[in-house]
Amino acid sequence: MMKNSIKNFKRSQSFYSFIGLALVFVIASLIVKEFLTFNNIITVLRQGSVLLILSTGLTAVILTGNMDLSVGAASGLVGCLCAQLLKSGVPIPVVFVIGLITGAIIGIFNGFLVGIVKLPSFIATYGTNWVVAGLSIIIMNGDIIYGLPEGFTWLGTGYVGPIPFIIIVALIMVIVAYVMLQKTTFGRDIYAYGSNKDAALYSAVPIKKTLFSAFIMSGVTAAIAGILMTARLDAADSTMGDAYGLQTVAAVVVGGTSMLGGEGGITGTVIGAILLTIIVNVMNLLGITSFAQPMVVGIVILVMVLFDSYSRRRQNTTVKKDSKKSN
Amino acid sequence: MNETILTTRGITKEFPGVKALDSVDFDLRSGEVHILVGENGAGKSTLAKVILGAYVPEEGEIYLGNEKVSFKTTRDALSRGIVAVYQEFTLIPYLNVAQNIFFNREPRNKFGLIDHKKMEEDAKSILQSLNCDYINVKLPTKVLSVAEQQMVEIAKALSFNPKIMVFDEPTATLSEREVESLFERIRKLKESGLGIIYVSHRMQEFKHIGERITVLRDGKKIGTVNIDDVNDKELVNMMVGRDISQVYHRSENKFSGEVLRTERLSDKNGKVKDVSITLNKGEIVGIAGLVGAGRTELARLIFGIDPIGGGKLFIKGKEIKDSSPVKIVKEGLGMVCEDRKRQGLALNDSVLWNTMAVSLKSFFPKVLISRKKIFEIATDYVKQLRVATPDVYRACKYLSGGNQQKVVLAKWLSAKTDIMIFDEPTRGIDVGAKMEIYAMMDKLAVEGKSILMISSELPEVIGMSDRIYIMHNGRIAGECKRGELTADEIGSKMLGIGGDTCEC
Amino acid sequence: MKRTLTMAITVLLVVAMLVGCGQTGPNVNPSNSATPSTSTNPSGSEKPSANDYWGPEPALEADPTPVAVDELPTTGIGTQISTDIKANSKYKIAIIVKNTTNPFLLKSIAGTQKAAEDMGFECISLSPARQDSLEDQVKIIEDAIQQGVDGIILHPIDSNGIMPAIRKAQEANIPVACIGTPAAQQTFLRSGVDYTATGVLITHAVAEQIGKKGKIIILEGPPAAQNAQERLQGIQTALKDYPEIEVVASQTTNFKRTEGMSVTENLLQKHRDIDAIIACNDESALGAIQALKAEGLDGKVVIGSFDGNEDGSAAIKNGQMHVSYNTDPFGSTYLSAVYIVQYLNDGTMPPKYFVPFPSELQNPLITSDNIDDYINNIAWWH
Amino acid sequence: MNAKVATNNPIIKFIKSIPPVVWITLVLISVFSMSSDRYLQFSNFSNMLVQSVPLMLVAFAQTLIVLTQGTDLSLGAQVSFVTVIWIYLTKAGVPIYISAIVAVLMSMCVGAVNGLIVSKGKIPPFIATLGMQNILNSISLLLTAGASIYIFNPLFHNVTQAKIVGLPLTVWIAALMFLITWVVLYKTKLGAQVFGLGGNQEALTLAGINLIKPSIKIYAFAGLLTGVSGLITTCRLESGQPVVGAGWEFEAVAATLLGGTSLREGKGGIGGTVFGVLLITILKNGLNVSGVPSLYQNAIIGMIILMSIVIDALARRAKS
Repeated sequence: MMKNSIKNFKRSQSFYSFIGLALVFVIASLIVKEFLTFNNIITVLRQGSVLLILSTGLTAVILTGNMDLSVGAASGLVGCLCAQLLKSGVPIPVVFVIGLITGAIIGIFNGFLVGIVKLPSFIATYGTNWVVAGLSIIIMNGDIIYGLPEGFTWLGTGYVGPIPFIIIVALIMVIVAYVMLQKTTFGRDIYAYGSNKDAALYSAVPIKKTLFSAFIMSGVTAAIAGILMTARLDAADSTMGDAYGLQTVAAVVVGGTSMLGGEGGITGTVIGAILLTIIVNVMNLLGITSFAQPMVVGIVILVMVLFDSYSRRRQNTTVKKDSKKSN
Repeated sequence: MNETILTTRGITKEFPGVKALDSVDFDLRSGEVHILVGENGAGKSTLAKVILGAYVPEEGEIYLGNEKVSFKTTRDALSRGIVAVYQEFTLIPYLNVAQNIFFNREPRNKFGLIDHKKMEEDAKSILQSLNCDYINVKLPTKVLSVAEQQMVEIAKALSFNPKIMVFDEPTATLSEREVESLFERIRKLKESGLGIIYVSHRMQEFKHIGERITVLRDGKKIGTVNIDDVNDKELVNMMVGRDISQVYHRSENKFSGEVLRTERLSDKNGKVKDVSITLNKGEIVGIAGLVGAGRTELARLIFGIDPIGGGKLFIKGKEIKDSSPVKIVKEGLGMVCEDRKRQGLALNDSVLWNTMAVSLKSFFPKVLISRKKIFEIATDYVKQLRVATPDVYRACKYLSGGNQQKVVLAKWLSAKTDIMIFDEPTRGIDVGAKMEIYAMMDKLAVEGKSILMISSELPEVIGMSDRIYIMHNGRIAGECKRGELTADEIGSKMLGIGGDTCEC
Repeated sequence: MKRTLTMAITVLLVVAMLVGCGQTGPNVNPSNSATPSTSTNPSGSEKPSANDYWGPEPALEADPTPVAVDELPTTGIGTQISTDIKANSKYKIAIIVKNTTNPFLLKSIAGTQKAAEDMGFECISLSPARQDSLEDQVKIIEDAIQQGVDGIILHPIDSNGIMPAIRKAQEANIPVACIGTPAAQQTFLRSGVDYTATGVLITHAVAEQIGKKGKIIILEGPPAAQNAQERLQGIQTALKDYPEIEVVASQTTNFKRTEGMSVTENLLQKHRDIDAIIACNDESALGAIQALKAEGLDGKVVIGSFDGNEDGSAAIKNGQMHVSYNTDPFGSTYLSAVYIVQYLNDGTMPPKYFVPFPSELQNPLITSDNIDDYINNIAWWH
Repeated sequence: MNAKVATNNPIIKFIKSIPPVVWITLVLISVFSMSSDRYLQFSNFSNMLVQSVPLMLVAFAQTLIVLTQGTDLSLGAQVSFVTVIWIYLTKAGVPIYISAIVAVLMSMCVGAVNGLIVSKGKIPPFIATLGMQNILNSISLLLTAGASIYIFNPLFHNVTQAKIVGLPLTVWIAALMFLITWVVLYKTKLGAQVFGLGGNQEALTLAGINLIKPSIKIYAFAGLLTGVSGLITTCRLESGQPVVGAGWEFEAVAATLLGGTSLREGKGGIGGTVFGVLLITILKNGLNVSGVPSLYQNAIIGMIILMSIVIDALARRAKS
């Protein structure tokens, strides 16, 4: 069984992303001496947490062959909403529940546009992104909120032993998402939907429910990310989630999850998210000018995806070869 | 007339580890239809592709007349007048008929821009020569029927002024009437002196159209025979290489109790009208009809894909309302659907997950799944059905049609549904696999499962069914027990002609 | 083949360009002499036209002799600003900002609205739908001209890029007052701060605090945001006076707290021994404070920043931040509105092109010394 | 042919054939005209036309790409890139017209590289162009050191102020680019290939057509359109702006979709895109002119565009 899972891992796309990550890791530790310190690793993980959490939910959506461009804005909206509620004295647990419900509602809205109205998810979620970002501006009234209750900010800044709590949350989210996608029938429904929606329908997969669940999962993880982001910053402003939108997509795709759906998974996403975080960390440590940073990120995205596409094709031809053999 | 226009000598094509073609000789005369048959993987498509220039053989020569040629690409072959009509349509949905026929070879006007007028006129004249002038050349091909699209595809091939045409399974998606009109056109083409290579699985087609048959097996040529000199059984022997005493074997079986009943069932689009049928335990019921008669729509209606428009549906005596596949499968009904590649399988996904697609929830009612157990279950079914795959992790797209269909069967067997709808269960698969599927159906019936089989291949319906409903234009046009009606009688009912006015 | 050739040529051109990039300079600004002279006032009305102030020379330098406080038509600063002047008729004045996600800009709007209440004119507030989009801001100005506004108070996204739109306003005889970032050429009025100057001032304050030597980190604003670039320039200029101060890192934080935090976290891995951080706005500084707190370094690093916003003030009060700069958006727009109303009433021009906002005429630096007074009496964010 | 569907009344038939985007645009215009008496003036419409030109050209480019079943996220960055390159080269002493041509050529090269990566590398266009967007952003920022760059040249002013037969020159340029795009799309081999790439890629492969060449050409042509858009933007802003085009690519997708081009199957054309862009421009202009507080504008614009897309989708479904 162990051998089998190693073989499976090698076969999966995340294997190549893993090699990419390992390569970047080795290079980083060679050229930046501060990279491989406990503190820095913790820093990288801490910074990657929000991206990681966002990507777990998005992975579910992309696995169905859809796209969710609204995750960044959704996390921003939930963060803003929570901050406003906390400011007006609503107790923390209630705020959590409202935040998660808001995330779920955004997910349901996306699911409705994609599953019922049948808009292409790309444009539907972009529309949602636009509206949700607009709502954050309205909620915040353009302001920035500071000074949230300590019990709340501890989520973002607190430690359990030497490990920041936020990393633990991210880890839990990753495990939950992994189990959901890989070890449950629900996860298989998502893969089935993404591999071939019609076949899923004919195989009695509840396809609407699956699609909605994927978007809700994405909405809820965005909500959790939003809450943690706000807690970590001890502040909320209406644009704080914007930058995460496309970055999250990049993390998932760099991790080897196919944009056509049905292929990939959480393992790759974790690798992708950490890879992107490490690159920014290393560039900061090296003092690379901020103007050049997008270029490096862009090149890394292109190289990883090109490599992924190449390896996929190579795998296809080798499999074709042995299936000829077996005939 | 009738001189040999194409000859291949000793064509050998190797893929790593396998000889796809082993020293194959083949010849084609002008004005003949030469049929190429063989099981999947026998090399017939490979041979066609070598002739079309898509594959370059390792050994062997191709002669056009007396001239030796070697094709490196399809363009080389095209320039020598060899064109293909593919099974999967190569039309572009939102370009019109004329644009599709002259795609990438559009006539230009003096400004170097596309001359739409000339293009449309040329397209019209080609369609006219095919007796298809009812097709409007200005319509996007998306809105045409499948048969019309096929004609456009042939017109496109003809626009190259070919000497040799290769048809690769052209009838797979056509109804019987459409097949007939296609054959009429092929005959016309043949008369005009074209040489035609026709790759097909369907044995009953050959007689209508072909002159000679070349049978391939395992990359080797078994023989070329005149069509009139050989009967079905001999042909099957040549293809499969073993003696098959009976293609359609049915065991003695008793039926008991009704498991499925529809009462005046209709859909919302008027494709299915007032259909009342019953299915008993242990029974195989065939539904015969032309493509477009509403058979597949009926299946979709019963399976809960489309909403019920009127009438009632009972499964095991229980009325089903607001049906959905999820609900229907819970009631124990499964469906092997018509379009294996689009609806039956997730081609990119592995044999394992395709096998488990329906049954996962019944094996793991507690949500969490165990990979080890899944592996065991899937491997078990793969072995049981003799699916030819090195392991269950192989993606389905790499399997042959017959093996893919076996995976679809495995999916429903593992789900242990006791009522099955089989929609065109043997379409596009080779004889060997076909017989295995028939045997499986028989076994299921003996085990007390019930099967509703939809097919446009009459011999199959007649050979396998205990009872047959004949559908025409969305309605049930007739019903008969096993052996009650002849193929011709059923055929005329399918066409909407009453049994008494049968034109035999 | 042809395409390959085209590509090759273009690649050559790119190379040529990159080589040429080393030698730019001779004709940096070939334009000044050629500027068309449109400064005449064709209408010939008795009141001086706003166009008169649009001269050929870009007037970006701050006037060395500021307008005295008692010469201003207003009294007080921050939210306490007021005036006696009333509008003669219901003028329509537009306040056009860069985005609606920044408290600073919202207070700019609030300042204008207060002025509208006090003086009796109609205030409309506009902002690009796409945050910080220059193209959208230009469209908004064009739309405002269509709408027939009488005056525009503008927070330009970019000095140069905004000029064509400003010129259109001037052609329509609409006075344009720029806050903060000035337009490339002189307009009716410029108020707010000289960002370069604020950069210099804050840097001096920080340098003094760390004893004119040590290691510092600069947290830059968004690339391509002009005000951020000007602040950075100011900081860099001032640092030339302190040869013993070493800038160990200078990275963008996009004016955002999140990024201020993550960038600082990263940099602290390498540079734990820094003495000061200069952040280009309070938000990024607050992010940096969060990061320092997490590393247990808060209070040990001198932090200088800009804006004097609410949270920033709190940080100064509890000793986490050393100095910030009161940019008073509220007072700046209020003052601009007063000058525009004066002009619309009777053609009175502002005494100078650049009239800094009132607080700069007092002490704009906020430190622990004056923080209570600032929070209680002066702050623009109340 | 379609005797059953065709109504006898040609007027009703005509009205039915008008896509929803036109109706929505007309509704918006009538709503906004109520809020301000200056709205319905010719000058305001001329103003809106001028404002819509840069996005219009980007939207034409996006339409072409969408027809091939892709989306180009680098289009906005290409616009910024062109504005920067033009000013940068001119500043470096290259004659202004030549630098303009070079800038457009470079944007075409960027497009060609996109096309190459997408077709040869077989990467989803979304992610390939996302990478390119990042790279172009960096180049623009590095060349300008993060600020805008500026030269004085009367050309800019002349371009934006010139009028031909009452309409601004830039509007005529847009019309010309529309015509060129239309000819390319419907009158050349490349156009047929665009529909081919979007409709049935396998068909192209089977027909022995190399997918790489047409992809490169299409993306390069998109680069030409964004290049011209960049030039016009430069003239409008009289400066090189390293981030000016940020987000245009998405608005262009919205406009394309509003115009009836399908993201899925290579269906549609650039005619509708014109209305898609006008809708967005009219919406933004109208909210400004009618004085809706800017705080609410973002959400309102997003909502109306999303609603328009939903209405359009539903109307189309009802039709078929």
